[in-house]
Amino acid sequence: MGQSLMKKFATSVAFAAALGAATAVVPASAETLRMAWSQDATGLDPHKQTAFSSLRLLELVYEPLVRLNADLEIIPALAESWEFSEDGKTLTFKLDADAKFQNGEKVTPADVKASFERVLDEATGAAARANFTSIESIDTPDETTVVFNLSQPDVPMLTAMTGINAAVVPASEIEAGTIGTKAIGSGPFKLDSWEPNQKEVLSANPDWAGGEVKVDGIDISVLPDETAILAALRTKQVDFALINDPLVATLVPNEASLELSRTPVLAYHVLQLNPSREPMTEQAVRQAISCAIDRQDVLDTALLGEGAVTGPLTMPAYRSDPGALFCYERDVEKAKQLMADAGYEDGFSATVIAATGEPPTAAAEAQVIQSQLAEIGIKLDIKMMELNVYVDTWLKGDFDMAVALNGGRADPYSMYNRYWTKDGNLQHVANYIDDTLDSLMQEGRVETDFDKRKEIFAKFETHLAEVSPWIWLYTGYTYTAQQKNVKGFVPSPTGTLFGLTEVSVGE
Amino acid sequence: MTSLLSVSNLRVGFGRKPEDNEIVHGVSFDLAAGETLAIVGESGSGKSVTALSINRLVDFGGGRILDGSIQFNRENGTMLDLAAAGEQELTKIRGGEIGMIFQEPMTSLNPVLTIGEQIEESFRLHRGLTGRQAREAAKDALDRVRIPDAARRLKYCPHQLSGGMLQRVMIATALSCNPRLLIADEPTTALDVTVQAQIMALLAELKRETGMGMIFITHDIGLVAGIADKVMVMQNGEAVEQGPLDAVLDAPQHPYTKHLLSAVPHFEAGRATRTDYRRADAPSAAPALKVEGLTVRFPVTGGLLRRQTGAVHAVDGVDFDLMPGETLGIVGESGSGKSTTARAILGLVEPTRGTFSANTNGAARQSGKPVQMVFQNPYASLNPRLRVDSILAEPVIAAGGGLKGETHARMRMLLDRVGLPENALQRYPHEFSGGQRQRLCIARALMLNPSVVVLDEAVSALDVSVQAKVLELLVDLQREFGLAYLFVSHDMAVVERIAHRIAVVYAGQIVEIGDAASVLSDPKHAYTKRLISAVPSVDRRKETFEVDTRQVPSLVRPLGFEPEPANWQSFGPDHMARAEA
Amino acid sequence: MQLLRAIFSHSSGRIGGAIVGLYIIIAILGLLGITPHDPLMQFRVDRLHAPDATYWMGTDLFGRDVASRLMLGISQSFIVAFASVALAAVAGIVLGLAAAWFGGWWDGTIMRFMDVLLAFPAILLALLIIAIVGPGTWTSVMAIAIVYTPIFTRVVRGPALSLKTRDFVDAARTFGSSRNYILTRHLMLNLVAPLTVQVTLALAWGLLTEAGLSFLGLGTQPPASSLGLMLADSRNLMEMAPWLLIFPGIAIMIGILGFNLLGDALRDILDPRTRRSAA
Amino acid sequence: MNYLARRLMTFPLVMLGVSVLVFVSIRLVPGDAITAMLGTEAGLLTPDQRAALEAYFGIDQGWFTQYWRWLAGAVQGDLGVSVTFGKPVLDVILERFPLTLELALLSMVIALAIGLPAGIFAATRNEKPSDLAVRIFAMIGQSTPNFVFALLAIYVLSVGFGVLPAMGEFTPFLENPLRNLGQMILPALTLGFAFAAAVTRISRSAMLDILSDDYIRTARAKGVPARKVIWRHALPNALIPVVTLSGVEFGYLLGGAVIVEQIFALPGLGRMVLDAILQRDYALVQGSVLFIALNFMIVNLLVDLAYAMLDPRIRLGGK
Repeated sequence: MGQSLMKKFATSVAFAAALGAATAVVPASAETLRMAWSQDATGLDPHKQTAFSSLRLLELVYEPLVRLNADLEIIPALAESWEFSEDGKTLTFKLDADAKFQNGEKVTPADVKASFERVLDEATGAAARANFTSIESIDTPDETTVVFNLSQPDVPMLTAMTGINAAVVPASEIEAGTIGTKAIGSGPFKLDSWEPNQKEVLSANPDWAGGEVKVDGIDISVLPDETAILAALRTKQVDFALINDPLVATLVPNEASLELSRTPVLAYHVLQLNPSREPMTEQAVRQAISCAIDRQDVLDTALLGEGAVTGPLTMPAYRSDPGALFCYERDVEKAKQLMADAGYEDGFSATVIAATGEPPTAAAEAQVIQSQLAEIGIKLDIKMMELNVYVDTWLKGDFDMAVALNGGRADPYSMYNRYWTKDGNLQHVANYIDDTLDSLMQEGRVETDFDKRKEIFAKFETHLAEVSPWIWLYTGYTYTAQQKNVKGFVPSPTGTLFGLTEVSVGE
Repeated sequence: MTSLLSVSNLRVGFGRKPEDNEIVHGVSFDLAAGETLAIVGESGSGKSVTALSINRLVDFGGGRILDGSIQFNRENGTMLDLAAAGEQELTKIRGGEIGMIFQEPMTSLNPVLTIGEQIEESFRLHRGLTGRQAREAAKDALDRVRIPDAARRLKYCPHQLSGGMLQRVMIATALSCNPRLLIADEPTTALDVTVQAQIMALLAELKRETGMGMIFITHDIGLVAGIADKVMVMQNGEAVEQGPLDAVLDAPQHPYTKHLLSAVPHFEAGRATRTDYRRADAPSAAPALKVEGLTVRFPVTGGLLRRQTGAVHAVDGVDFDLMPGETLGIVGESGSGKSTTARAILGLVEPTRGTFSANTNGAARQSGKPVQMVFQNPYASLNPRLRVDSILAEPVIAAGGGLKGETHARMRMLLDRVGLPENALQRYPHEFSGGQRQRLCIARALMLNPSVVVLDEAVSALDVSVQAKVLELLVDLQREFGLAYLFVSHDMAVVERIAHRIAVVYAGQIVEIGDAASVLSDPKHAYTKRLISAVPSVDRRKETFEVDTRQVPSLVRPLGFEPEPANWQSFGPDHMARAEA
Repeated sequence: MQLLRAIFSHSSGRIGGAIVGLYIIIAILGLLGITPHDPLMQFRVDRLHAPDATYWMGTDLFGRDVASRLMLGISQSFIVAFASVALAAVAGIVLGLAAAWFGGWWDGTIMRFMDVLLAFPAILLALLIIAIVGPGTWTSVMAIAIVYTPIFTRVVRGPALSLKTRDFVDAARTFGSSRNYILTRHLMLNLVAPLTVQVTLALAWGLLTEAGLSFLGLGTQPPASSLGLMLADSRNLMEMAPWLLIFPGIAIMIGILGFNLLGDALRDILDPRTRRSAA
Repeated sequence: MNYLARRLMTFPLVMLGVSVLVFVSIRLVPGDAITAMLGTEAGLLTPDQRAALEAYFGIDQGWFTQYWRWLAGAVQGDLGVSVTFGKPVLDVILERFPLTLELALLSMVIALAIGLPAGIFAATRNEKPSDLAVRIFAMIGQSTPNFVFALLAIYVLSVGFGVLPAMGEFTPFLENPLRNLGQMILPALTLGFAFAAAVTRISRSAMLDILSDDYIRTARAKGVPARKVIWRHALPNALIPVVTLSGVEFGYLLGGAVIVEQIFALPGLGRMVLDAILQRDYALVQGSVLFIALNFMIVNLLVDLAYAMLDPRIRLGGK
């Protein structure tokens, strides 16, 4: 007996030792940031990738001409300065003479030209091309100057140029056809290795013209299950992590050694109606839905209150008090009245689609909405779909309603022209043609004066909320969790991780 | 002579409450050294339990000795009560001082160990031999049981040897440590009759050599005549009679012993054949069944592409005919092709060639299925999930008839004729005993009023006393319905009771055919002679058999092989034998 | 009736039978809507409410009563498990019998096709089916059924092959019984016992598979509830509201335990081998 | 051996079936590599852009042409290039396979190390309290969904004890065995728990069956001591069903344990195929499903070989 007890003891010690060893063998390097996220990049071509999970990696490696700061102001990146011509039809950039690619070559106007031509070439298949169709030609008059000649004034294009989809890549790599297989940018980090859905190893780029990076590098692990990320943070296996699910994020502050930072983002949660389908063709029905939904309640339930109710415009500079918008205060009586007006006092049945896990709260949102709409007699059927199936269905406009988390832009025009202009690329998804919206969009596009633009888009927002083709709900947060010794991270509403350049790991 | 074993008032029970489930009710007997006691009884008589109690293997089957003592005279001269001995002591005695062999040699040897390993084990355990010594000893043990080429066979695994060989291996293992007592539990029941004779001969010889005591358990009272000194007859857990061999066989006291000796078929070398029909005397009529040149071959394939490389000549050119009211007994040992012949006639195997025609004379024989069959195992030939009425109705339904009143009437009539109550119709097969089930099978076979019934080992699976009753029933039915029987059996005693004519089958061919009395009393073919001489009989006391290790020849022939045409010699009006090469 | 009596005189059969019986009652109550609260009703003011007298097992993220959802979930899980196992059993019987009876080319083709299904990773097969058809109760039923069909086919084919050579089938052939008669009365009837055991054990696996699919978001769709979905939904709330994990977790374990115990008991009762040793 | 050779001959047929099934089904799923890469932004593509991307992903031709091209490559060992990894499919698979193999092996070792002795122990103490305890343990093991076990284990270890096997960056065994085992132990336990339960149950019932066989009685009649009866005479026979079960289970595990790999962030085959499906990496899905199927069949073949080793009736042929 005594002997077997000893044996048991010995094995349990060995087991604990094995576990302990696993955590202790690699000491926390003060210089390398150990990071985790649940969704990995899907590819390395900065012009082609549109998934947020890819962009936030590529932003560390590639640079656009200009970028947005945390206040969404346009600041220099590869370009030191820029200006529109009087007529708004030429845009001139001065490049940073120190900028170098990670292969040692200088960043030249020829690289910029080649990069934009690559985006514009239909054979590339860059979705971002739609933002740059006003470009007629690109001139490179000297070693540091690039001139874009536009077919029409296009103010939002400058904002579009802050995206990594407008990154400048080496012309030689384009030539060699290696964009997307090798990541050679001019950004703060070099991508040393990438194993999809497993890990990335980044090292600081000493030649980065933008300044000095405080860490030696970043090791990114892909931990698909966010509770596992939390566990890894707790056991100090990870210094810094990205968290998607508000349910997990809210647990972080419970841990004394961890800090959570959250920043409102531009992306908005929305219930998309399909106004081409009966009875959503009726404006009264759509408005009834808008009135029947208690946005704050959806937010409180599905996201545990982690977010803010919003109208269509989510960027701080354009955001207005949502309380002033149509039916943002829940009004079931009015909703019922509207239903009756449209001849649907007995309600109707419809199907709402949502993607599994994207966002993680989609199923919960659908269920709360379902329960709220039931009160005015609308019987919703929830159909959860695998993300790609959802995307495919969504792109075909093949739904009654859709729960969506749509990306936001710093510029309202770039954000919405695809849906609410008559020739918008995704007009067939929005399925709603409205002359007022279209003309307001066109006005906003060419207007260069900020105050006037704001006024135009305020009108646009009020109208959009009133005609209710979609029911805007709220914006959430982007969450990062970190050990207390990680300092200096500045989050941004775009969700970019560019702030990692300022991060240092203390003892 | 000192007693080797003295069992008194042995009571054994089974289960959680063994007192309530007593199987052996106070059995007592004595055995002297060198003596052989035969325990005779039918299934359920408690004979095996009694035997297993002696070396206490009964403990592992859930049994418990409730009362009584088993005094065993050990090698060192001390007496030990085995009924009260501890497991450790018993482990030494088992195999070392008491050896045991069992009924099924095929399943009684461990399939994954070689013969050598299994024999050596005894030497290792009880003699402390190791390695080379143990191997040598094992080889000697095999030599002792007359297994040719012993050194090579040691490396064989059980499935590579025949049943007879395996039983020799069992004997070699059991006798390896020269036990003072050997318990043989139906050691030959699963074997062919010629093999049985060899094993019996071997046991007798070994007993003489070693002077060990033996307890021989069997259901076949004929078998004990050749080997036992004393006989104990058991019925329902009690020893109803015991005494010296001759006394019990010649002057049985207990009615059950008398019944076993008189009512049960014993082989009488042609003296007990039926006399109600003689082909020579019968009016010549069309045969009920005529078989000509029946040949059944199974392809043997080899290689990756399963190309046919040869054929098993299971049945090779069999001819016979069968008259209405006549019984033809087909006898032979396992693998001789007798069952295949029967199955081919019923269309269960596709004959390679040959013709057979069945005569459907008689008004009521409407079905077009004039030949019906009764199978060996009454437990397997009735669908356990169907009620008796469904079972009996099946042939009628198959023949396209409905469940009309007349069908029910016939069911009731036949049940009555085979001696089953009418309420049997609403019951399931498991509610009947083996004999009753075989009666059901017979009734089913008669539902369509056939002209020929093929009985494939139809009574072999039954207890001896039940056999006799079923045979009687068959004879009665034959007379009543004018049936022709094709009676396939390995059991000469049974065939003697029912057959008018006998065909002896060997290696797929008929070697001798003719009038039953004539064939059995005066066999002409060498194989028939061998077969008949091997059949045990109460009349053959203390007879020694010749130890014979011949094996049945392989029936696998190369492609295209054809046997030579038979050359028949006639020995009387209705008796022919195949000329031997 | 006889079977029920046998189950209740078997020690683990009694427990297993009682559990399964209780669950079936709960499932029926859940289906009929006889629950403490409306399982779909969102008492949103009482979100993530710990268990108390009103909410015996607490409430979930939406303020729905966990006890009521558990009842609904049990019925849903049982429907999925029963329906998929039934489908797989029927398909397995048809294919297994066909393979065993016709042999040769049929056997080869059917069994090779089953090999294909078996060799295909099960969860991925289910995933693809669900992605093609779209998720939902009946899709998961179909997906689980397809995954199980080869298993049932094998379970049927083996015994059917041996039954085919049994004397009573030979006897039937000598009478000239029709193929259908032999297949239905001689083979099928005798397959009932091994199939009953297999079905019971497969039901346990069905519950587990449903849970696994729901964990990947492919099973039962909200707002309906199933044990697997409840477990899956609880994972990020495990720390905030442990009752969301504990109650469905215990429920699924006991449910599976019940089927396993019952299956073992049925095997003991129906398997002639053990019956022999018991006799 | 002939039998094994014949089994080998069915491999190509089954593989062909698997390849057709996976090829067709993955294409029947709505969405393609383009929507997987671009998400809703795919709606911004012009027709020419779309055509260019289709050509890039190799999905611009008819199914039949695609399949034929793929098959022609596959028979020569070229399974195509993964669009997510930008590497030949076979390379990607072979990088992930060692982990899956190790995980499967570890789980099996755990299962056999626990299950076999437990099952034998229970069988020899049939219906006694210790037998009951083992059976209850086995029942619980078989009744716990593995994700519940995994999540609880992570929670208890990380919150209760503050330790956790390193997750994320996976260390191959050959690089650092101790660290590797530290990472693998929890996932292997998770998978091994239910597996052990199954082994316990089957070895117990096999042992019980065999202990009532004739040759065990023979062994006892020879005076073989109880322990030896179990280990030498009964166990080799009882192993046959255990080998079947372990083989089947092992075969499944070689297909990747999707959920466990997902939770423990292990870069194994299962998660890889799942991701490949989600990202519509057709070549990778096809190649890996084929690879998994081949493994499954090889394992089954090995099980048959193991039978032959255990059972001379199969090894030496016979009746």
